[in-house]
Amino acid sequence: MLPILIPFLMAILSIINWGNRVLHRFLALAGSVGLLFAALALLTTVSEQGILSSNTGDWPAPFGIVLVADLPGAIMVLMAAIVGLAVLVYSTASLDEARERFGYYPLILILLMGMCGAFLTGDLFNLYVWFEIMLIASFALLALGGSRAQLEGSVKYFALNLLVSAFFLTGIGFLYGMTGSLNMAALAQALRAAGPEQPVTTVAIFFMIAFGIKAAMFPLYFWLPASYHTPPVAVSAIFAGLLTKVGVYAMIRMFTLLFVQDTAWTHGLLLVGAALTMLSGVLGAVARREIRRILSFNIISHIGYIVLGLALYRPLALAGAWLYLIHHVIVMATLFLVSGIVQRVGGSFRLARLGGLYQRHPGLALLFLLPALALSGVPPLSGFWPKLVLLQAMLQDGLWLLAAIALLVSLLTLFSMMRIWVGAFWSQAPAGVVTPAPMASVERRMLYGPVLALLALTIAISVFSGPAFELTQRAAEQLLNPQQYIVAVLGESP
Amino acid sequence: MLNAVLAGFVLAFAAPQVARHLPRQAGTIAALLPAGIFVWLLNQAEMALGPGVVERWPWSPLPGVTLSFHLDGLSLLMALIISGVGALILIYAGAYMQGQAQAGRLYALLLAFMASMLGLVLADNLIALFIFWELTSITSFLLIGWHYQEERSRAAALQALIVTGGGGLALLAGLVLIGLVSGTWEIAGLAAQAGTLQDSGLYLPILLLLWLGAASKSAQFPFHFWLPGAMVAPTPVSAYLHSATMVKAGVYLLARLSPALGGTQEWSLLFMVTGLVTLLLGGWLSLKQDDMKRMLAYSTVSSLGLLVTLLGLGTKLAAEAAALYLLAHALFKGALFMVAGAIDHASGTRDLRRLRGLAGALPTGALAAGLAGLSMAGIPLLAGFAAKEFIYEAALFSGGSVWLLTLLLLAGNVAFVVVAQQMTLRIFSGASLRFEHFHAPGVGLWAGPLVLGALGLALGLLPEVTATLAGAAARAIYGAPVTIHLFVLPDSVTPMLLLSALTIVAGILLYRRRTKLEPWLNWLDQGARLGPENAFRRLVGGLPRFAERVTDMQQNGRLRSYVMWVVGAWLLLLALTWLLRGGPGVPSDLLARLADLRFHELVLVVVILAGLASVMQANTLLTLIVSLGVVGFGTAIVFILFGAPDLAMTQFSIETLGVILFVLVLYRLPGMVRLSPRRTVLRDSVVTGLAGAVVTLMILVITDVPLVSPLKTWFADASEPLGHGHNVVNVILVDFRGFDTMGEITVLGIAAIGIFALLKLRPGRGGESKAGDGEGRT
Amino acid sequence: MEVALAIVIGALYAAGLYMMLRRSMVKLIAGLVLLGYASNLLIFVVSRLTRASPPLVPEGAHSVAEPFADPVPQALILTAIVIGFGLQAFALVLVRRAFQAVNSDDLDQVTASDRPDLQA
Amino acid sequence: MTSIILVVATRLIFPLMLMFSLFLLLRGHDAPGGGFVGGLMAASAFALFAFATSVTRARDALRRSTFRLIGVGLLFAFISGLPGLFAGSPFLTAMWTSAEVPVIGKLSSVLLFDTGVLLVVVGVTLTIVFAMAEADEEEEE
Repeated sequence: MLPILIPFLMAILSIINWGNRVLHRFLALAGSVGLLFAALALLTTVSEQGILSSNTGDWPAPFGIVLVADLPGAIMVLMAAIVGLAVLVYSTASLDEARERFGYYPLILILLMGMCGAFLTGDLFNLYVWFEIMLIASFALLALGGSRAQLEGSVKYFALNLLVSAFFLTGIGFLYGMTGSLNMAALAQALRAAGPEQPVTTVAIFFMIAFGIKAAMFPLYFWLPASYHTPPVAVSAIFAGLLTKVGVYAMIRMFTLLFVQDTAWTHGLLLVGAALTMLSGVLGAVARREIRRILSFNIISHIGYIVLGLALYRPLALAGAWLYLIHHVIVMATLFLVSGIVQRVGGSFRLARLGGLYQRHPGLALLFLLPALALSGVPPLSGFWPKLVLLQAMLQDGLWLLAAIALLVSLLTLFSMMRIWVGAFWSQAPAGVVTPAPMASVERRMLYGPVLALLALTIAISVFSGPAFELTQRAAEQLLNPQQYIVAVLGESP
Repeated sequence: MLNAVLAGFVLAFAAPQVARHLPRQAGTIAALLPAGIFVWLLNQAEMALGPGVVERWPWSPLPGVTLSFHLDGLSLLMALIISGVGALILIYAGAYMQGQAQAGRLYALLLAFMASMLGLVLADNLIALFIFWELTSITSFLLIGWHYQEERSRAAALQALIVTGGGGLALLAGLVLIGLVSGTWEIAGLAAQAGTLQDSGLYLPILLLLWLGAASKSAQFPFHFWLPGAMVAPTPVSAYLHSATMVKAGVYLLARLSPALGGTQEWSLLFMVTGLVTLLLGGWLSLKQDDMKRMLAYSTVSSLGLLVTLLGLGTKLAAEAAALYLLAHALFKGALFMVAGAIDHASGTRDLRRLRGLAGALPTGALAAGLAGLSMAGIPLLAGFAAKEFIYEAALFSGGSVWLLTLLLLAGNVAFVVVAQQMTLRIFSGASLRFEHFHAPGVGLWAGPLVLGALGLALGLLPEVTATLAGAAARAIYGAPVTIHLFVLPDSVTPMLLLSALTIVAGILLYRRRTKLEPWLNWLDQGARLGPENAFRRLVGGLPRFAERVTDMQQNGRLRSYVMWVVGAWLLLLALTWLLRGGPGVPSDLLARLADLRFHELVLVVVILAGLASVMQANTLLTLIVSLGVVGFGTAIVFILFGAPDLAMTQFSIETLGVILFVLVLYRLPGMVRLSPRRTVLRDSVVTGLAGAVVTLMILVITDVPLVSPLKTWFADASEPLGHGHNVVNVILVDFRGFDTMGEITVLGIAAIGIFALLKLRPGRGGESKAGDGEGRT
Repeated sequence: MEVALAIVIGALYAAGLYMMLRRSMVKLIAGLVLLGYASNLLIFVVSRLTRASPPLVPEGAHSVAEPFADPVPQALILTAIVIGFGLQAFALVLVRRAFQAVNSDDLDQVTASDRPDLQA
Repeated sequence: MTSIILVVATRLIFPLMLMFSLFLLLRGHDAPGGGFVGGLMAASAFALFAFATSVTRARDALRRSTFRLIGVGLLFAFISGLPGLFAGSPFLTAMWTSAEVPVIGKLSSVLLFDTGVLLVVVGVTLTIVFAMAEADEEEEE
């Protein structure tokens, strides 16, 4: 409960005190620190006591709206809290005054709240509401500033995402029409008992499309590279780290809890989708020559990996997927934040206009190199472990072609990231590029601090991949044994 | 052993600091670590040569992953080379980089590389080995790109990374397969599983993946080209990574896995062919080079080919020869590289055509080069001689096409002799040249090559030591006890001795007439060197262009094409599902269900449909808004008719507000033009029509069965007693599902903020212009 | 009536998607509005229609007498309508601003953020 | 542009609309109506006022910034959920007082919630309308 309420309260207070920049900052930071603690507490509790559920309004479960915290959800809440805090700290140094005055901080807080809600809700329609909250907050953040590129990106973003809303609502309608339920646990039971006259698999396709768009799968991802590179970097970072992950999260939820009637078919489709997503995403990354665009496409290709883990639909693969999720949230956010610093000290995002940063900013070079290598899955950094696990799962299943694609994508990711390295860090800056003013020490601390913290986390996951994997393994178990979830929500009854 | 490896990484971070405070001594200080490791290894030698030293660290519950180390004869040999040459290289680098600002970074990278390489040869776990393997690729990438200001360096670094990195990934797949098939992830346990592995249907795939990994790393044909390219790195790097250590990783891997995977026909064929092609190609191409470093690089490629050939052969003699040659090669090639670097440092050129008669100016260099060159040529008393004897012996007793093999090996070895002469006679003898800025290098630059050269001699003179060291390594390669019998000078004339002599004579003759070879070599060069390299360049150069074309085609910026993708994907998935998994069934009694339609309802339906048609046809804003309004109000009336007054009320008020907003916001926009050609309109109509039909069908199918909603009755019963309200819908909204409503008003609030900001915050207005242009602000 | 409404909903979907496939930004919004109607109506119809009374508990009674309309979809639709309204209002303003920035209603002109090669 | 008739009519209708809005809110629990529709009604009143006079005067009549309305509305909704939380039940557990207040009926956290809804709706609608009207004015300049 708290992870939702804390950012909500802070956002409300910010809105009441509209226009007070300093207070907004303070409230946002307080909110995200609070969120972090709440998330940590939640994860420990869930880890120790098992799945928790809370009925809002004290109305019994399948009637009221129930909030459920299981390990997968609690882990994601923690991720949201971590990235949220890092981005907010970064924002205080990087954001222009105008955006701060026009509600940037409450928007971020609402976005975080929406995510936590989506991670924790146990009610399908409520999930829709959280999605819309995130959606409207991200619209506003995306368009905030009103430059042409932002507006253009936003148009595509909203068009395709409103399409999601329509698909999602339609799917909810169908499910209610079939079962008379909205509670996910109850739905899970009802759908398992559903007779052949119920077109469950067809409905599953509706959800697959809806969350496929959200998660940026092929061929539904086009809104992402059109928009993610347009807002301020702090916003891009939180989008890149978290927003698409909510789509993946929802997809995994749906296809482990609700739609498991015909896994050979539905998960087979997901498998093909994942492979195509990986390939087309990484090709985009190779094609682009602007840091944030390259990163945007790399989000897509790596979403493919995560969906792959779901599609393989076995404990090892899902554990790998969840580990990948954790790793990717952190690393992507780090890379976007780093790209912001690169732009700050180098004056541009475009490789053609950057250069010489290796010489002038060796520290920054390291800050880029490590997450870039982690993203590419270079051992022993955090990206390697889930990749190894997924590779094992694929090879165990004899999916040779898929394994080959996954490895190829990994290589091409490395290639695309090293193009940034070569272009921005190694090569010499083109003539006529004006070096921006040096940073004040406060600014430096606020920019580098979050990056360092996230990087430290990456390294921690790299070194202590063991405990992290154990955690995700337990998360995967919970996902694959929905009975636990159902019992936690509905009690021991039938 | 973990400590030794970790120490390298940790000290790597300290190196730049040391270099900042003690710029002159930093290299030597950094050399203390590898020197220390070297001494420690010698200490462990007795154990290593006997039962071996094992160290296991529980690390991770990930399947297959432990951090375990195993020091046996083979890894001891490699580790000694890595740490010993490493120490000399760091001293050398200290002198080489004297006065350069970023020297500290070089020491750091060298130390990190050394640690990775040590880890690689000590690791006993397949995954741990792979981790270190990739680390060497990364450090190598950074070292090759040392002169990053130059385009050439950057390209070479990227090339090496892609080739070795790609090979590495193939290797990973291979290693995982080995682990899965054999059920063990510890290398020491693999040999016992040799039968399982070789009988498995996956044996060949494993072998091929392994081949990709090893061949790319050890610069075997057709991946050899990255190694000469890597010569853009500073010479200490070339000497260390690209001759003595890293390029041996592939060879080491084959040696390591040969007890488990070797001994089959597939193995021999694959690696002997690869090795022989590489041996000849590298050897003969080395003759063509004018740049000392490139010549040595090609020669290294050739030597690696030789090693791979021997490992492919897989006999006991071959294992012995491989171990001996591994050792000898590391010594002489490292020394020669360092000599080349020192000369470059002194004279400013590495061009063989411009170097002559340096013996007078650089007597120490001449001595070091001489020792190394003699060893390389396989002259008695030096380590290289014994190695060559064993190579020929292995060939002669190989069984199979003995003469062909011997002939090919001879041809390869002749090239070594020529290179040895180039590096000694050609540059040191004769009348001395004058250089403008010649400055004799100091002791730091000579210590390394001299020690290595001398070691080559010492090992030749101390056959017992060499035999013990190489024998233990050969045992690990062969997988069974091996004892090598070595000698300082042969006491009888054997076929091997004759072959050695023949090699030397042929080499000398060839050296004298090398100009005659030019046309031949050019042909070979174009065919073989440029072939794979060009293919690679075209691939890597073409890839972004290809990717761009594909990406631009999809990501074309046109929203309608994106929407089309979505709708298309959706319909495709549905079609596939229905075809392959059975459709949703056909609703029954449609006519009967249609019959209950009342007249006023029919009118309503017709009005809504008419409104829709009008929306689709609209070409002025007013028509559009009015028609939309008709549809909206029509919907509201449906709500009234079917018992939902609350909904109707909300729909009416929202509709009204919506129309007002529409007018307010959009009245300035120009009228819409019909932009799409008829064909597009038709296509879109068909596709969207299908989509609509799907939805209609689904509704009919689902409503075909009666619904028993537990929620409906519960809410109806609970609303008054528990919710204190008579309007069930409202009670649900504010109480039973109040959480949703809270979310709903949050959405509204945020929408207001967003709209406000959109309207009020614009780039270029007042002090807000910073938020402008596509580049944005951080 | 279910059958007739099912056809209406199908038509709403078709029209909504069709409008989204046009090149005009205004039509895009119209398409989204139609899809909104469509999904609301769909929820309503799919949870079974009844011409019976609204779900109001009569004064003095403790429960609604059958037959009555299912209150659950009504509550959902109410929420969805309001949320949809918020999003549409935002979208409207966004389109207006985009129109001002691009100076055209033609969506095919709104490509600069996707195709770097088309960027000045 | 502002016609006298509109101004006069607004004067008369404005309070009526506000009253009606309150009525909708209060009866919402038992009959069709509720905070949302009530809020729209109140917002329309102010919007009408703005058209009849000017945005500035409408803002004055409102006496609060529209954002404050949104914020306070959300806060009401939030606070209405707290009592339950303190009483050891989950968030948003409804609390009813036994005291019967004339016109309003029983006081409850649910009413507070619905009032929050009303305030948010008023705030949102007016934020949009005002901002739009002001943007128009600016663009016309």
